[in-house]
Amino acid sequence: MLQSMTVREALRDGMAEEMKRDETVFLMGEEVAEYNGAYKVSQGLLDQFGAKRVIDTPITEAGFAGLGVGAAFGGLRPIVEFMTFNFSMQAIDQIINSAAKTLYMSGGQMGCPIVFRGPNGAASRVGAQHSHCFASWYAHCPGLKVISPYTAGDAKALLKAAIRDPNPVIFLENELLYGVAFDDVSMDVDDIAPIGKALVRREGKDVTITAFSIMVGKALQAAELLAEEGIEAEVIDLRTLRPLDRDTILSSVAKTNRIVSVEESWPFAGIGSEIAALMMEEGFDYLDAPCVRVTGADIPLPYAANLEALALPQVPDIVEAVKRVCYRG
Amino acid sequence: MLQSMTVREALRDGMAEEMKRDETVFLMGEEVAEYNGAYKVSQGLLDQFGAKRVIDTPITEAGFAGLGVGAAFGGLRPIVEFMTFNFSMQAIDQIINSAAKTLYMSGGQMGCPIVFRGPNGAASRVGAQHSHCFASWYAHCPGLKVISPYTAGDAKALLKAAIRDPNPVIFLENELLYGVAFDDVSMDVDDIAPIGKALVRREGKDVTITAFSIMVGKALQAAELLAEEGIEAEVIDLRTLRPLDRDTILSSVAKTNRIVSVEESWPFAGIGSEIAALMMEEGFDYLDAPCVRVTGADIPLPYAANLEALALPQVPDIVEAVKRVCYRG
Amino acid sequence: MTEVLSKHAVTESQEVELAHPISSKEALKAYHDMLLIRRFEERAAQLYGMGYIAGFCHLYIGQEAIAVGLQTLLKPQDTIITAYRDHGHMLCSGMDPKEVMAELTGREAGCSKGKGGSMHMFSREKNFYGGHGIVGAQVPIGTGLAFAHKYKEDKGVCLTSMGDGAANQGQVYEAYNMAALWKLPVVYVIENNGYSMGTSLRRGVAGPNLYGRGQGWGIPGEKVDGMSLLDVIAAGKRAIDHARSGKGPYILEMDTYRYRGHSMSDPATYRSKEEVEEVKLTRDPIDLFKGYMTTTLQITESQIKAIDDAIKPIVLEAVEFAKTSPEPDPSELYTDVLTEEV
Amino acid sequence: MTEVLSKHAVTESQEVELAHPISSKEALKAYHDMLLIRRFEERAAQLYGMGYIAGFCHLYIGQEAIAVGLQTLLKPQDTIITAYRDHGHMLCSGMDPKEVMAELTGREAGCSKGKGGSMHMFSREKNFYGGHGIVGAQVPIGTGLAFAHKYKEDKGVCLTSMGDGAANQGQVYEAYNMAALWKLPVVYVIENNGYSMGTSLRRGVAGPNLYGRGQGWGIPGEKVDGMSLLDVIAAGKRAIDHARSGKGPYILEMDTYRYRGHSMSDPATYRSKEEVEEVKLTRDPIDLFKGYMTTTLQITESQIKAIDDAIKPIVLEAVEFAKTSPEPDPSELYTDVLTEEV
Ligand SMILES: Cc1ncc(C[n+]2csc(CCOP(=O)(O)OP(=O)(O)O)c2C)c(N)n1
Ligand SMILES: Cc1ncc(C[n+]2csc(CCOP(=O)(O)OP(=O)(O)O)c2C)c(N)n1
Ligand SMILES: [Mg+2]
Ligand SMILES: [Mg+2]
Repeated sequence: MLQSMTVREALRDGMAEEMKRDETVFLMGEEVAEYNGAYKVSQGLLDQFGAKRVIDTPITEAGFAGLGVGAAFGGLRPIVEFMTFNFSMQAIDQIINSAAKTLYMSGGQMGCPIVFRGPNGAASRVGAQHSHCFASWYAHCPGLKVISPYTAGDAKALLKAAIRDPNPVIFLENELLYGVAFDDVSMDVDDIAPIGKALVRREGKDVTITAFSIMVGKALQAAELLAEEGIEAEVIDLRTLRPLDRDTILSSVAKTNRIVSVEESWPFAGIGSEIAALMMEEGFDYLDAPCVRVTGADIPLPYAANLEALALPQVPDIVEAVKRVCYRG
Repeated sequence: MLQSMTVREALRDGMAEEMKRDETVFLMGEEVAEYNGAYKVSQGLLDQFGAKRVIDTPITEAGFAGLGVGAAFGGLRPIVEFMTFNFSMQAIDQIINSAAKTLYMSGGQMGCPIVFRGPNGAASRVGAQHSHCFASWYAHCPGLKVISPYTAGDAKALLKAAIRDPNPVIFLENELLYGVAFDDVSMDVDDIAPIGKALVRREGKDVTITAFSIMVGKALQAAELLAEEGIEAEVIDLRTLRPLDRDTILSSVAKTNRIVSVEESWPFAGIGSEIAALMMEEGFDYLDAPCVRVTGADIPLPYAANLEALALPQVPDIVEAVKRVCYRG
Repeated sequence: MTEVLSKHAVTESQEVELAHPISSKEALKAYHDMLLIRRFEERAAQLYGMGYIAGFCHLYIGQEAIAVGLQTLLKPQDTIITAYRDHGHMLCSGMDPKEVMAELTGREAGCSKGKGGSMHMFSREKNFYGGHGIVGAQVPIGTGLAFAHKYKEDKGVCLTSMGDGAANQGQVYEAYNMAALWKLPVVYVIENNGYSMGTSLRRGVAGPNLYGRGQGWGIPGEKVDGMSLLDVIAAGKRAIDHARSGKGPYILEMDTYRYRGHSMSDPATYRSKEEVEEVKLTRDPIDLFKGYMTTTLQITESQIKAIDDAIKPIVLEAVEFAKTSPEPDPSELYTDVLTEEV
Repeated sequence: MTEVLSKHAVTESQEVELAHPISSKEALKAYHDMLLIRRFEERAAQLYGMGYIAGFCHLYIGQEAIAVGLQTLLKPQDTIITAYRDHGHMLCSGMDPKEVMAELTGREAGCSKGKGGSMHMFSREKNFYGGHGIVGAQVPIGTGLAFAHKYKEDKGVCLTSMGDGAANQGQVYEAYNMAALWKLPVVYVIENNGYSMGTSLRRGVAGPNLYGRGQGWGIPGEKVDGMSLLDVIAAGKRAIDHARSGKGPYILEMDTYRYRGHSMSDPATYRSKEEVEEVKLTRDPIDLFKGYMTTTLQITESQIKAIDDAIKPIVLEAVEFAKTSPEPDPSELYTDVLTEEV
């Protein structure tokens, strides 16, 4: 029984269900309580769970991220919202050095079940400081799990999985998707999606396109256009970036023999670079053409409408890249 | 007239020469003045230049990195030492959001001539929090230049170039190299090395090995061993990671048709991933074998001597990877 | 209404200063600047509604006396830096309103070539150093500008503005520490408008006040009625003199209010209509100063009306310019990432 | 020698407390623990010299009264966290010295399985939460442990230690703010040993003191003679009672001294031999307490000698164990990166 709702509602429901299930789960962040979230993702949670469990913090990212880590060490399961992930840079030492590394340094004693979540990457016209995509930075680091869902159903089921996970999880949302509805949301409170599994969102035999978050939508649109030209693209929604589901990607490429990776962020040492390395290491013999990356421009994101559009990957860019990898056009 | 000295001395001399040349250059950081540097890199600079230009800071990385950025906006040329780059995570918002992005956001007005320098990556037995390699994180981000030298000569000539550069430069040193002497140090105060140019440190026809910082030494050692077995490896010292010298790498691979990348850090979305992507995009037709990455283990660095050695790339790992890419052994 | 924390803070008698706080000419200029900010931003709000401006847009309306009052005290070499709520500071630093509005609409003629937008305005020429989007990050940067003043021995002072919410950020106290240790010429201006987005002061700020939080670092501070241009000028003078004379940093906590939501998307339901109306009615900085001008300085209604009339076309021209001037050339996409000059 | 900043800080009379500060049995235990730390670390220094221990190794010698004194006040659910200078805290929390020494030598039997080393010791069982290498980072984490105490309503208190250098880190003040706003049961223990590596207090810390820096956030603080076990216990009791009773955070600035260099590689030439000798001679925490035991508590020299004698084999056994026990199995390389349990 799947239902339709927006990503925003799905995230809220996911948190609410887990907070109901487990008393130790709480939500903290800037404006998450009385304001119901800067982007209204926590709508109604304060009313439902009270001020003990839905907590407005001051603007002190390092402080409250560190406080969350301590609370997790102390036996709670914090969900820490960054108003946007841009501000996680202020807290990133606590995320990497405290949350991700301490389990190992303690020989397995200091589990840190915490979720850091919030919108990641470009929104719309908010400029360079507010449009940073952290996918590759976080996915670089062992000790973390990194998730970046596309649909509402995944947003809910993966957020629930993240909250239940005993490890620190980075949960990268997308502001532009918050208001988008998908009809794939499970209402079964026990449904969680597996962390570390990609999903083939569209089957195709000619080329594989990998994407995550909002770029999955653009990849699917590109696939429709390509179909009109006789190219059947298989679109993989990566969903989890660490651990990356290498098997799903490889078996797709074993079939299609071509691959394009799409992401909105900068090219250098990005997710697409890692996919290229994966193809080198495990997919080389499948490839009929070198893989191609579609990425954001290698610049801080500009404010001007026309420049912003040029800087971010658009559907035609994906179409063109696919044709290139298929030696067409 | 090249001279022999340690990397430590070369870095010190590089700073001293530039401070002499340009009154606006100053050095700040924890213990850089009276203590002469935690690793003695700034030995003697306080005596030579006085307390106005060699400044001990409190332990406040975000604060003094931000202060440095402001000083750079204000017309000075700060050299900001992180005692180790691990602590740059506390300051990384100032590095990325303030130093790297502001020029673009201001339409070119706010140039930020600043050097962030210090030891990066693993030292010896200092554990996970003190052994983080930031090469791929910083190289991911436009608005920065990222340098990571190997020899003393490069350390000096590239640091001088970095200080003269009008942009924010990340200068990644290596603690284990500080005490190593090289006989390639120019004493000509006007000699600077070009940022963005890799260097072929050993010529070879059978395989290309790329590396940077301390791994160049390991790659050269591996090359010697390989030569004994009849494999002539060309070793490229990347020197600059952003902008990466794609041309030097590509022309080497055009000759050798095989490539192994070596780095000490984690594999996922690392420098080796980017090199794989480069090979896909521009070197595919040269390749007789898929490229191979040698990287650190995908774990926080352990303290125990045996585990630490297993976690970091060793010469035999490089030898083995080269043989694999050469389909030998 | 000035509450002084530290004895060292006040050197001259406040009364003497207040006897002739401002000349008529200066008053007219200040009134002009405050009104320009208000009218400019009212129009900007309209342009936002019409879709010409996008993303974030934080209005300064209600807080005009602070930027304008402090600006009157600056010497040519002095520098200013603030957060994203920067249009007011930008305008009174003397920037052409056309360029400011064109930045809001993302046009090539904007002061940041359209690349920065509302939050990221700069003018090196006017010594205005932005325009920063990360709450609190401008505070160490401003401290660094002060460091540069001292290093260059140019006798300059840096005014570093922050909000009440920003005053919780740790890097503020890292900056305080260095500024106090090294006696840097910086004035920290806390524009306390009572809210950090939807969080009222009492919910986010522990302790009795913000001007006193520097005491642990030996930094004097005072609370100032930020709605009173004269109080801003008087306290600003004390603070700037202190900093300029080599005594180190100084904190001014400006008691102020923002009339609009945090940004254009904020309906501001966390506070009552009455609260807002009360401030507008009793504490509006422009009205208050207008009263002072007419009663104390004997400036006539018609002189004032002349300013009102003069501002209208300036703002309309800025609007027209910002609507019609071209977007950046696509070739601008890859420029300004790195520079060859400084 | 207790300087109290805030009136709210002291509820009970100090005299009453000091009348019976410690029983003879408790005194012997405390003396044992202080001496154990000292002898243990003296041996650790030797092992370092011999190459058995590598990397960083920060000795606690000189500061023993703080960890030991505070430990006497803890309830079973209370938690402790500190920075990298953690052997002392670890030992007096009741950890087996063998496991602590084996961690120093990087052996499988070490308390962190040899994966952490000197800076990264933990014992969940003893409620010791580390052992953190990033200066200041443990302060928000400790505040989070306090948050968990309050959330779980277990009446626990978290003792969060930091150095004088750490007290400049911005995140300390972010933590203060939340702890004060939410009245979290946390005691911030500033172990002020006068130096942050080679930087003496006066060169790194602006303002008159560190215990008073919480005042801007409404947090009471006191300065304590950290070389006096009795003063540590008395002030610790006030602070912990305050926090446990729901009144929120409390700051103790412990005036102390480290005898050795910052870490094993530091020759500590930034201070004079005389300075060090003076402290050793006049303020040594173990000597001072021994004096108190013999004069006031009438504990005999032979009772004390029995402890001295008992400690020697414990330490020697730990050394032997740490030298000979095996390194981690190579298969441990990839374990503990992620966990399946919590
Ligand atoms: C580090 C960081 N965290 C969060 C935000 C999101 N944010 C932008 S403005 C703001 C409120 C700031 O309030 P205040 O400092 O009082 O300034 P005001 O808006 O009232 O001028 C927040 C939370 C941000 N931009 N940067
Ligand atoms: C964020 C950070 N910056 C710098 C360092 C390097 N460092 C380690 S200890 C130390 C001095 C700390 O002094 P203090 O807080 O007084 O503690 P003490 O060593 O005296 O116990 C420094 C600078 C670090 N570990 N973390
Ligand atoms: Mg505010
Ligand atoms: Mg200290």
